[in-house]
Amino acid sequence: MKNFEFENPIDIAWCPGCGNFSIREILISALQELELDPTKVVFSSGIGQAAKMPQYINVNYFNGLHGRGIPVAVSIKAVNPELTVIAEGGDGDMYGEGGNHFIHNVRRNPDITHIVHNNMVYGLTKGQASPTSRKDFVTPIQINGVVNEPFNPLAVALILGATFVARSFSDEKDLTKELIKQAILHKGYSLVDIFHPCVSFNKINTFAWYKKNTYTLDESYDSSNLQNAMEKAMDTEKFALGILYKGKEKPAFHENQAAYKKEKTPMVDRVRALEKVNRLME
Amino acid sequence: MKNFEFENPIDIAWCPGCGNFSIREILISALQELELDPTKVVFSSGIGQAAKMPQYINVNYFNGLHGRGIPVAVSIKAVNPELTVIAEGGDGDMYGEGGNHFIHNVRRNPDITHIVHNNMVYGLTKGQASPTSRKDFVTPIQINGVVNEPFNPLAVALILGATFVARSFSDEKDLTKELIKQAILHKGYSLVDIFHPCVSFNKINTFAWYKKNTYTLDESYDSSNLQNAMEKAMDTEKFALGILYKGKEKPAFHENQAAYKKEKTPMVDRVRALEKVNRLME
Amino acid sequence: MRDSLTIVFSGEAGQGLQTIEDLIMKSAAPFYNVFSTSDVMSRIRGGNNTLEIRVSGKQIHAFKHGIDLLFLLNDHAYDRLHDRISEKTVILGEENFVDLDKIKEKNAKFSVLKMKELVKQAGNPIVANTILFGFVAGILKLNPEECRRLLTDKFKHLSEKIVTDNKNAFDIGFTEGGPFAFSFSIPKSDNASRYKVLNGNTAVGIGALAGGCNFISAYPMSPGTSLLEYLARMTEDFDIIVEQAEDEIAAINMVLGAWYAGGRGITTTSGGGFSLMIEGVSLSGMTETPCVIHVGQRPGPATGLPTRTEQADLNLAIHAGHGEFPRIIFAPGKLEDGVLLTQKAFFLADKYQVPVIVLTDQHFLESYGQMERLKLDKAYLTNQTIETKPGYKRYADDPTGISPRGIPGHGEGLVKVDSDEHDESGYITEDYKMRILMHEKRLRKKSLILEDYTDPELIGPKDYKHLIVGWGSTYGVLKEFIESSLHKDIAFLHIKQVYPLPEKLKDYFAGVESVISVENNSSGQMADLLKLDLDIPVTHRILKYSGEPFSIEEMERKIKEVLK
Amino acid sequence: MRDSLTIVFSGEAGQGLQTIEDLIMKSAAPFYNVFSTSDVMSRIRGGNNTLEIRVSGKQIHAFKHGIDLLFLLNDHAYDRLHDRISEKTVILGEENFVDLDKIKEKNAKFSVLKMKELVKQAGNPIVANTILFGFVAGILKLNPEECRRLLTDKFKHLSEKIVTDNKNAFDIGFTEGGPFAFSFSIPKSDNASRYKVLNGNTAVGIGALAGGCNFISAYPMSPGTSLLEYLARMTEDFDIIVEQAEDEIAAINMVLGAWYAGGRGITTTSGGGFSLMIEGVSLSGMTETPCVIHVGQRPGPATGLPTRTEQADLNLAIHAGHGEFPRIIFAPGKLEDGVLLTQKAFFLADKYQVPVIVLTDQHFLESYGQMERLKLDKAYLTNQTIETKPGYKRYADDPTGISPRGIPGHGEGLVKVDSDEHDESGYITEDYKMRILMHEKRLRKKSLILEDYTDPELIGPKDYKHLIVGWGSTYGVLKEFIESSLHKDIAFLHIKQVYPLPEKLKDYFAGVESVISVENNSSGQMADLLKLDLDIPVTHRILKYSGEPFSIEEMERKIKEVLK
Ligand SMILES: Cc1ncc(C[n+]2csc(CCOP(=O)(O)OP(=O)(O)O)c2C)c(N)n1
Ligand SMILES: Cc1ncc(C[n+]2csc(CCOP(=O)(O)OP(=O)(O)O)c2C)c(N)n1
Ligand code: SF4
Ligand code: SF4
Ligand SMILES: [Mg+2]
Ligand SMILES: [Mg+2]
Repeated sequence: MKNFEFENPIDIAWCPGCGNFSIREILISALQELELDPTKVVFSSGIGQAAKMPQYINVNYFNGLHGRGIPVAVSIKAVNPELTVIAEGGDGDMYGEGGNHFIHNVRRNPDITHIVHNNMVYGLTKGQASPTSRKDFVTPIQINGVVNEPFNPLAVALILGATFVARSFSDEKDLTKELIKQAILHKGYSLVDIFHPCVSFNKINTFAWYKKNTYTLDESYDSSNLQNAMEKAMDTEKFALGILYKGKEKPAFHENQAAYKKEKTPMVDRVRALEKVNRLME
Repeated sequence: MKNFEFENPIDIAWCPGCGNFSIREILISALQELELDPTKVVFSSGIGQAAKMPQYINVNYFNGLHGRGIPVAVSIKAVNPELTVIAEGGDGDMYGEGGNHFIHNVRRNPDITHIVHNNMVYGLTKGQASPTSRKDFVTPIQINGVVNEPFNPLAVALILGATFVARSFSDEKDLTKELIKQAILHKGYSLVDIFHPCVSFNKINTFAWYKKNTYTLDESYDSSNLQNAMEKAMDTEKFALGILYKGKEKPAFHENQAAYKKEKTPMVDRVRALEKVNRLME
Repeated sequence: MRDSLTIVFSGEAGQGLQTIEDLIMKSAAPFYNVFSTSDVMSRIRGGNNTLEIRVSGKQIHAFKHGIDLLFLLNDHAYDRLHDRISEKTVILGEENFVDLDKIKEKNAKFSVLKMKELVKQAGNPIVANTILFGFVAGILKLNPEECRRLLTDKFKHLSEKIVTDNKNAFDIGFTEGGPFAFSFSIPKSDNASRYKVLNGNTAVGIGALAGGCNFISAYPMSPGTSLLEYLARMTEDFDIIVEQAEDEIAAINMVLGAWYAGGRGITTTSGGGFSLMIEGVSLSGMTETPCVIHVGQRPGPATGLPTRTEQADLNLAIHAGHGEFPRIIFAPGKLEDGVLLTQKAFFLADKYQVPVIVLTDQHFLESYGQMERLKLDKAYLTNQTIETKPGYKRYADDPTGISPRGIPGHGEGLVKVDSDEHDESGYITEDYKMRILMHEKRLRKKSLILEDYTDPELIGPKDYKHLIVGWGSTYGVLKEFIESSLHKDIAFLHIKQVYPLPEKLKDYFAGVESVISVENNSSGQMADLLKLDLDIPVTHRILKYSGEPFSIEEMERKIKEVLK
Repeated sequence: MRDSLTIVFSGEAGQGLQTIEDLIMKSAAPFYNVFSTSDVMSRIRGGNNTLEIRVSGKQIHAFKHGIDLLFLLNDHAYDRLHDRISEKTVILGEENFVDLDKIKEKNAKFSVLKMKELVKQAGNPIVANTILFGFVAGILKLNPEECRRLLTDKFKHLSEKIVTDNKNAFDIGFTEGGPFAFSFSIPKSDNASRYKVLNGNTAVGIGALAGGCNFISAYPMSPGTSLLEYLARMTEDFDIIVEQAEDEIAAINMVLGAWYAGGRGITTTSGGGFSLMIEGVSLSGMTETPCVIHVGQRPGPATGLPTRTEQADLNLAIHAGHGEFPRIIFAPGKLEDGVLLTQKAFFLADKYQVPVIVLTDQHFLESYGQMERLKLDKAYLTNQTIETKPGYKRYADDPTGISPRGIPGHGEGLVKVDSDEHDESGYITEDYKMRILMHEKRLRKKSLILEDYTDPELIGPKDYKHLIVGWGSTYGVLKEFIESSLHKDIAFLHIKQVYPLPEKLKDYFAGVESVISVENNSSGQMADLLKLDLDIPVTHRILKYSGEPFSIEEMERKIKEVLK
């Protein structure tokens, strides 16, 4: 492998056994299989273990602030729609600190793929609860266990009009790869929430736990039906994996901009006529 | 009237004809009818036309920052659960700038009443789109009309586990009063989203528009059923007014705190024993 | 004959003072020098708002406290203005709009203006302001034909009837105003037509367009919102991506994303919103991603006085962001500055890969005045980015501190940008030596930036003994003070690039007897900066923090006090 | 005999250096003076982390560069330490953990420590660190009985077998370490048992409890998180409401709500999170709602070096918030400061109704040392709030600037608080005179606050010619420098309340030949403040911004350089 993979081995700061390694492998294969050109792909990420992903892929990246991966991704795509843009981060990053960007960007429908590594914990900061932590999860802060209702990102995305909503588990490699590929191909905002075990800080939602508490949607599932999707998303007894919903594509954020209605040239390639500006002062 | 009403007439900064006036009247009656003591009621609000409400009621208030009414309300209730706490603001304030607090506090279930004046526009800043603005609404910023999917606060609250979710329209005075009273009586987080016309900046969602596009849920509606509620909340063709959902009360945020598990005395009335602290250094 | 006339309209929010302002400013500008400024409450209807329009035969730039001609638009319009009335004032309004005793106290004149009747006569209730426009046009002896043409242009998109009604209303007002022309006559200006009438907001907007701005993301906040509105209006003609962000944090992060990908973005806000952007400013500093931030100051702390003016966020702008990194701060004083400094902001952000803050205030943004019709410099439009080669290193350790900036998708290299400390390639590093290398590389830009320093403007005699220092919107009042001053030994230095400051600025202060800093804040933030960075001892500070701009009379009085 | 011993353990994240630290510090503290500091990467497993433990017969407080005894825990543990090795160093580890040529270069000694074998001998793979503990206990001739008791306490909640295995492992290590005792023997301390061993985090936590803290809301961020964890552990015993906020903005707003309602709240974060709180700081200033903010600094800008140390956020703390308002900033240097200043922070926040920032850094928070067992002052626990009367005015214009503060539900009055400019009752106002009144009322507190100024600590001779100024965590290294220094004319002034500064501070600098500021930042932020606010000319700045603390050797060298 090359292309999105490095020539030489790299030092990866994740813990041995962490689900992030699988996700990395899968992600690289997905990008290769789509035959994308690394120079035309950009990752935007926040801060966290998950958010270190772009460091470990041979690709353009903007590794910004905790919680702010989405707004950066949205504007990158807007000024240059020829780029494939992926926003990637952890559950704390994307649903906690970044919660407001999550909800409002689903509404905005930017043509980006949103990959969230959901380990139900804050990994990098050593084990506090995340918005997706399940009840009774004990941590150094939540000493008597989590009491807040877990955040349901898929259901929220559906309600706010997302047209591509999927969930996977890092160990389901083929499925995950397929979902990522489809998400990238889908026009508009697409969410891929990926469960993965945090071997260092989450001793409850382990590899075995995910195995036991998830199942893959089969052929008979109709992912074009929003009602079905909502039901699946709301079911937190057993978590469905796969594309929960793939609706009709809507115009993407940048397509709605006046600047792209008349012409498709990326903003970065357009030249401003200064004479026109001078005329404003006549 | 007295009590929550002022002795002398006050100068109110709203526009003549604005729905906020009705809401004020209704709110004051609701508080009176519940026979609450103004010194034991606190409003926490942000910034906006709606958020000026506490100024016009004879009550305690913390009129803080745009978007931050909820976190302030939550901690007021936590340190002194004997107070009745109401967070109040506009659609921009509470769902836009304050969006992250909205979603995460529904999960936290603080025992506060959340009243949102929903005029589908930013009033105080002169007419930009708000998260609840409908598509095609033209403003000085959205010059070709709003394109984002409107935010659906009720559906989001339901999905995140809210146990009291209601909607009203400022002109439905009796209904609104009843909803506010019930919301205050309900333990835990309760949302009352109130439509009202902004006569200065929203020429689309006018008084007549709300009249035409809303209807009141009747006796036959079972508000204890979450499924029903979700359906009503998702229906944005015609907006249902009333209690969409009233579920079983759950422990409130402060009740979940260790400090209140052993005893009920408000935190403000407890005294720290310094000897105990000194002992930490032995 | 007086040299200038100060006309004030006092009414409520919602009574359309902006329409009056627009009509009078546009129609008077070809013949007179004009300046207008408003005092507006943070509400949509009611309360008390005032509009001041000054008309003169020579250049004027400032708020004047004393009123020559006052139009009262309702029965509580007088209350806040009593201080500004003198025996020279003529007050016009319905009989019941004033308490005659109060007016007598000041020996002012009251002249009944039966607006209700005139409006009835005009036959359309919505033309009241046009009558007032006509009235003033009558006093100023403007060409009625031109005025009627202006009305046609303004209203033709509504209906023909509305145009006719307005013209009619204008004529009624013109006739009523005529008799006052004699007592208020002022000389016409011989060069007024050289200028364009606009406000600071539009100036900054034109500057942004001239700087190649093709992206704006902002969250509404007075007085910053108008720039967002201006660029939104320009979207179609100038190809700009315009988005109202969900909050200010999104806004600045979107701007950074836009620059990273090769766009030229700006965000606009006021102090409160800027406070939310501080982490983003630090991100710009660390990743060396350019950005332009427009901060329209208003009185704080917190929500403060949302529609009033202050200059108290200079310190915050200088220190915004955790950690240490260079930045540039411009503070336009005159309308030309609004255009030129904003244009340059984009260029320098790109060139030095730093955040650039354009620091204005409500008074600058919302006052109208006249500006030279500029021809802009094309050089500022050229992107400073490069086409990348394979193995491209975003943070190559260039001796200047500036690593050539590539953008993704343009060239064969990869553009890797990191908010953690990173190595030359943009990978996270925890190596102390690399940290020092990269940190010093970034910090080196602070002095380099000074090569492009925008010189201050010195107004007044070259052989001054006393030097007044100002920045931002105090430009107007200080220029007018100097130009009308009898003290021939006082000059005024207007600092346009307020940060960083070069050593050479010291030359202006050499051998000076006193240095007076004039600022709309309570501590003298510029005075502090001059002391700290340049060892310039400011001997006097004239400060105002009520929310109002300085008036010309107040400035004269305060400077006299200080120098006596 | 040496006076102090510097032992370093080098391994990976996840190899349990914290356990070794805890055991050695606790068991050695009754007999020796001890100090420990870690160098940790921003990752959970792998990489390279080091732990330095210093043991001495007299008080020590600083990071030492030169290593006496180095334990290598893996085959890449040596790489980053080569610089710190000398002919005095003894290195211990498996044979394949080092490149003998490199060690020879430094004339250091290498002694094989067959950990794998010893672990096998102990029969349980998880006790490796206990063997190392035993090894060091052997060298230091600690009482083995006491050490075994410590192990029992630490592991008894797990299982009896684990306790036995650990004791066994300890004995193995103790036997192995014994032979080294002679070459590393140091004098025991005669007063060590007076002290408690703790780190800065715990000190600040105890201070918060002593200040009556009953509310914490924070979002995790290194190195600020540990305070949140500490108070969470104390919830049950001390009645504290503890909540992990959704973001830093929520955190500070929750803290303000808590104080408004009568609680005593704190939030904790680092520079990036603090940047997000800036608007909230301004809100505290405007509404005069007290709040306490703990900022644990780390190297910036942006994400920077998340687990390293810096002191570059003083300027941000001083200027945080749009608009102008008073605040207090404390910077603890020694552990006692951590307790006492944090306690006082709550008291002063309440008394002056201002934001109080406790500014620490990673090095202060995460280093362990010894502290006097303090008896705390009860006065600081008394609430400064009043019982309200009908017609209560929250912002009554008291000449001092302090309006008596009521809380809702306590008394017959209503407590109305506003982020807009307000009148005495707390209603929004747009009256310019009221604005001036209220703004000046708030600003007056700035000088009043100085009545409670916490004096700096002067270390060294009274008749000094040269004065070193430091703040925050440089306390340790500078104190140790002065106490071990041969220059009898140098003293060290540690400023604890870094803002605002009183005039009387100038006395320390009167007639001094040179003033040397020592700071962990690139510009000398304290030096700037001394110049700006007190006209104190700092003649030399010793600055470090690599992310590491100053070492004692480096300090000696740099001060010599500067004074030669
Ligand atoms: C503004 C800000 N707040 C807090 C942090 C500290 N922080 C870094 S990563 C992280 C959470 C990581 O959790 P998650 O996003 O779930 O990622 P994971 O490590 O679990 O993959 C936090 C709180 C930060 N870097 N910036
Ligand atoms: C941090 C910050 N950003 C922006 C603003 C400006 N602002 C004040 S009110 C408002 C929106 C008001 O809209 P909404 O909340 O819907 O209230 P309405 O006026 O419509 O009742 C905005 C953007 C502010 N005060 N603070
Ligand atoms: S801390 Fe958890 S999520 Fe992070 S790398 Fe380790 S195992 Fe993976
Ligand atoms: S602007 Fe709109 S919402 Fe605000 S007071 Fe006026 S009518 Fe009401
Ligand atoms: Mg996580
Ligand atoms: Mg609104």
